[in-house]
Amino acid sequence: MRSIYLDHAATTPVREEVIEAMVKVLRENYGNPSSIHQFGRPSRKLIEEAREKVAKAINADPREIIFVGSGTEADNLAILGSARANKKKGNHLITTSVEHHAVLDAFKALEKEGFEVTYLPVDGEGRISVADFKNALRDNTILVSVMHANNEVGTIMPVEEIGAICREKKILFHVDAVQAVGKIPVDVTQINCDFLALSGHKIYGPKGIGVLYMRRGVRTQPLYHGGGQERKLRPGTENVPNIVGLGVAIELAVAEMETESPRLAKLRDKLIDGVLSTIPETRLNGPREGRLPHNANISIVYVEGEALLLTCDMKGMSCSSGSACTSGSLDPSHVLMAMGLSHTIAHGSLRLSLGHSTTEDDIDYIIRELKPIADRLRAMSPVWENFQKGLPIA
Amino acid sequence: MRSIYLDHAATTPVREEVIEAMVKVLRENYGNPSSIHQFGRPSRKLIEEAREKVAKAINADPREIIFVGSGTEADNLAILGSARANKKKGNHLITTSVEHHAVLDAFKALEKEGFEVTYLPVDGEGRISVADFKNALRDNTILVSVMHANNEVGTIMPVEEIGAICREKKILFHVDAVQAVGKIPVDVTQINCDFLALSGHKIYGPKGIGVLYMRRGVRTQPLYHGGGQERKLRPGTENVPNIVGLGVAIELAVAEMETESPRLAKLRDKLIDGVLSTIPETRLNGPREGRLPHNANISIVYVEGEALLLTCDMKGMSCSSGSACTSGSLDPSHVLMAMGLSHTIAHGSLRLSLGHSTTEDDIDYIIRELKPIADRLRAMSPVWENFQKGLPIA
Amino acid sequence: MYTDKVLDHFTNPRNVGEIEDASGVGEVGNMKCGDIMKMYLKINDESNVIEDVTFKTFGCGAAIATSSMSTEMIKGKSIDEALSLTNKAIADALDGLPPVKMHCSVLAEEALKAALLDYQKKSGKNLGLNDDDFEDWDAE
Amino acid sequence: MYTDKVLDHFTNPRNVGEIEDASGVGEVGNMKCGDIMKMYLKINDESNVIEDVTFKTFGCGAAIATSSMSTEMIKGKSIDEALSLTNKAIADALDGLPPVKMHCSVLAEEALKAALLDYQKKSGKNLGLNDDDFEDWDAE
Ligand SMILES: Cc1ncc(COP(=O)(O)O)c(C=O)c1O
Ligand SMILES: Cc1ncc(COP(=O)(O)O)c(C=O)c1O
Repeated sequence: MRSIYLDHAATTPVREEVIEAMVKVLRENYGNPSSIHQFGRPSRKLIEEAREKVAKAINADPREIIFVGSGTEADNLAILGSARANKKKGNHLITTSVEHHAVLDAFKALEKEGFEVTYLPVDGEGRISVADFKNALRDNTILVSVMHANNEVGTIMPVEEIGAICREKKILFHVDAVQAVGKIPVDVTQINCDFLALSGHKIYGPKGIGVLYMRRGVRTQPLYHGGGQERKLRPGTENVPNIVGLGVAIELAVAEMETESPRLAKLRDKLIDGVLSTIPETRLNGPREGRLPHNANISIVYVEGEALLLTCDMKGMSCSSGSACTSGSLDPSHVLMAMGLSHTIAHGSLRLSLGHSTTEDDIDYIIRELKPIADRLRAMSPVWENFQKGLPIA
Repeated sequence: MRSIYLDHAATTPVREEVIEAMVKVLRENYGNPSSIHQFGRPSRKLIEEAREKVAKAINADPREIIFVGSGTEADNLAILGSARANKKKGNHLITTSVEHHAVLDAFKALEKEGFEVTYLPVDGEGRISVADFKNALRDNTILVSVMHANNEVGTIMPVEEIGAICREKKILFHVDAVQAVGKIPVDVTQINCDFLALSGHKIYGPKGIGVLYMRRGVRTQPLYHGGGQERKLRPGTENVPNIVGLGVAIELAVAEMETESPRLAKLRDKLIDGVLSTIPETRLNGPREGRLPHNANISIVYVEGEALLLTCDMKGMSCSSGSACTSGSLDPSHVLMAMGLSHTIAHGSLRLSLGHSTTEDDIDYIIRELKPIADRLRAMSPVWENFQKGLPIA
Repeated sequence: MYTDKVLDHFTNPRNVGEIEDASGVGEVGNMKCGDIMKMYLKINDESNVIEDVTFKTFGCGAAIATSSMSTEMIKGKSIDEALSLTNKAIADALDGLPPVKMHCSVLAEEALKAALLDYQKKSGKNLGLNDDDFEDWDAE
Repeated sequence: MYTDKVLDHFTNPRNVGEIEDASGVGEVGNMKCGDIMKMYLKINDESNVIEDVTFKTFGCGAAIATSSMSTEMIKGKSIDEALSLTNKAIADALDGLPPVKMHCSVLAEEALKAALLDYQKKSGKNLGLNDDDFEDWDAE
């Protein structure tokens, strides 16, 4: 049977070039980068080479690159660290209502520490407005955090406009670019950000490695303490194989973006059009334009996302859903709710995220197979029954 | 030329069984453990299997095992997290003056947050006294942290005696067992600890993965926030390959300990005796008995550690030193200083830590080669000159 | 995460559908939490035997599987037996549910009770069921 | 971390040793910080040329390499040239030092100055050197 991986926004396979580089390091370069002997020195060199690759990929200086253990840790180091380090300057922070939990939960924690946080609303397509942002600014605003692109619906945010305003007003600006890197151009000087987070496992690199870009001259505070690694901002013996793997992955991702992203966008559009035209009562979540090239988020209304996801998986299509039942929480995805979707639509959402391995043939298969799945679950659904009878929905 | 790795206390090579297990996961199990589809489920299973292996190795329950990004992070999650989570119960903390920086610097940070910390002194062999510990206890003591064995001089601490007292007085007890695991038996129920930290790369496993054991019913607070991974205590997409690698490594380390540790202890004793009897004005740092089986820490007095280390390295013997010059700090190792060593002795310290690959032939080679190195550097040393002329030392 | 039994009942749900002239119909859950279960009972008024039972469910894998399993467990059984069916028994019959999904088995028990309450009202028999038992669900 | 030149001077240090009847001897550094440098100068009183220079150093790789390099740089040079030798020039001659090791080059410069100061005292010539210049070192 077919087995199509359609969850590249959750994580990606590790590409062979990355595995090979990592295995070489695992076998040959086990020395501690802090050791000055012949086993340690090559490890240090490997880290600095990877740092240069990462810097180049986002147009930064190598000295502005800090390796951390995940995208989550990068987000927190930027947000918790800089808010705490700069709290004497003010206690107001701004972010959006559709951030990843790595960002949202960091801000929730800061609220408990006495900071005030404005969560910017989004429109029906998941985008914040620059006007709302300007209105939210206060004299005591010290930090703004806006994701480059949304992980659920793929909406690209106006980070450059926000960045220009922050720079002008000398407010720290963090960008969660975990989903954007390798999909759309990410240039820290063009964005005018002070911090930017990215993660290895979203770009065909290893899990358990992330990067925080931190502009020179900007201050943050470590989340925990120990050795002097990564300029004391992220102590602990460095994960050399994963750092090297991330370096290889980001170099390749950025080099291939120019051809891969348009290819994915074409497949994505075909998928969206195919599903929307084949299955009644479906809708695209997020915008048509200005979305990540590999993200299709579609609601198949009147059926529940986890049931959809499981049935798709049995037919060899592995994707994800914004339904509450996937995560074990009570409410469906905070992103879909912030976009103003009804519970009915939010619960029926399916995120199909494409990647290197996705072919046009796969897309045809999905379009063909999704309809009978929807039909079957709808036949079981009392809500679909009500809808068809013209009765109110639950 | 020979190339002998003598820095196993800094980090170990990754053993082949671990690399193979990791590569299999890197190639085949890239799914996100949080995904419920066919790509995600095996990843979840792999994590839970590794958790069981770790639990078994230290006689814990799998639910008490939290995977984190390093030994440093495990130490901090235990110390910062539990002190902050329990600060209403008291603000006095106890640790030792010879902890690793991952522990010491966490306590330094807590001092800035208003906690009071007692740093227990050690004797000339690096051991705390239980009597000192008892005297340090106060009514408002909420947390005690003592390393199982010291990373520089290998001294084994009386953790079971401390643990029994803490348990009786209902004081939280954290043990940094990063150096002990796989070298001496580590049993959380026998130690009576509430937390225990270990790290993958010290036991022939991968870098960038650590474990915090946390006894059931005990509370801590995460260092940063995000997804619900590891019971919300360590958010971020799990590093599945490294978790699997750590599981394999710890299982093998504990299984082989019974034969490997006595083998290492014999080699270590031969090394210590050989060096001390061949080179005048040398001394063993740390105890003869009650030290880790693979650790030899010797001061070659009147020469400086980094110069020694570099010269040894050129002769194919890669080890480390407690001299300030190795780390770029001003003072020599805080451990050697806490033991009451003079600067002269501390600066001449060399840590030779043995491991799987070390042979008796290697030991013979080291004993043979170390003397000419010491002679050569001493011939250059104005301090040796003074010593020989009976003049005061600097 | 799901047992083979859960996946079997999810993939091949038993007793899906409606009963035109049902003796009792119960619907519980709501769209907010993402699970809605509707259960139809055909009860023999003489023997008090549940002769037929069907369901329609909007919900996750566990919601569909517990609906299916609960219908199978009460089909051909007496009203008394149906009344004594607990959510735990349903979960156990499925070889267990993930902790976060236990509420689905509660929902299945409640759907059955709601259908029986409807039957109590329609038939005039006193099954000892009370409107208040469902307040929790309505409130949500 | 170290350049090839540093490693070369560390492995094969030039001008190690003492000079019995030295014109000036300087010792700087202390045991606490882990570097002690002692420099011996043989100066031609007529020509003011440094005819010989040797050192002994207790210290790290950079300390030994900067000692060695600085002796090489002043051997055969005039006192004035020696006085104008800066720590930066020593570091540059070694193709650079790691930032944490720059203090070693400062130490080498100071050892030379201390030896020249000793010569100034012994010879009675005024080289413009001042005891106070070494206060920093004594204080440490
Ligand atoms: C005693 C001790 N604790 C903690 C650590 C920190 O472990 P890691 O390097 O995995 O952060 C080390 C090793 O560096 C250690 O030896
Ligand atoms: C937008 C966004 N931010 C942060 C993260 C967290 O990254 P990581 O899983 O590496 O911690 C993710 C992915 O999970 C993400 O999609």
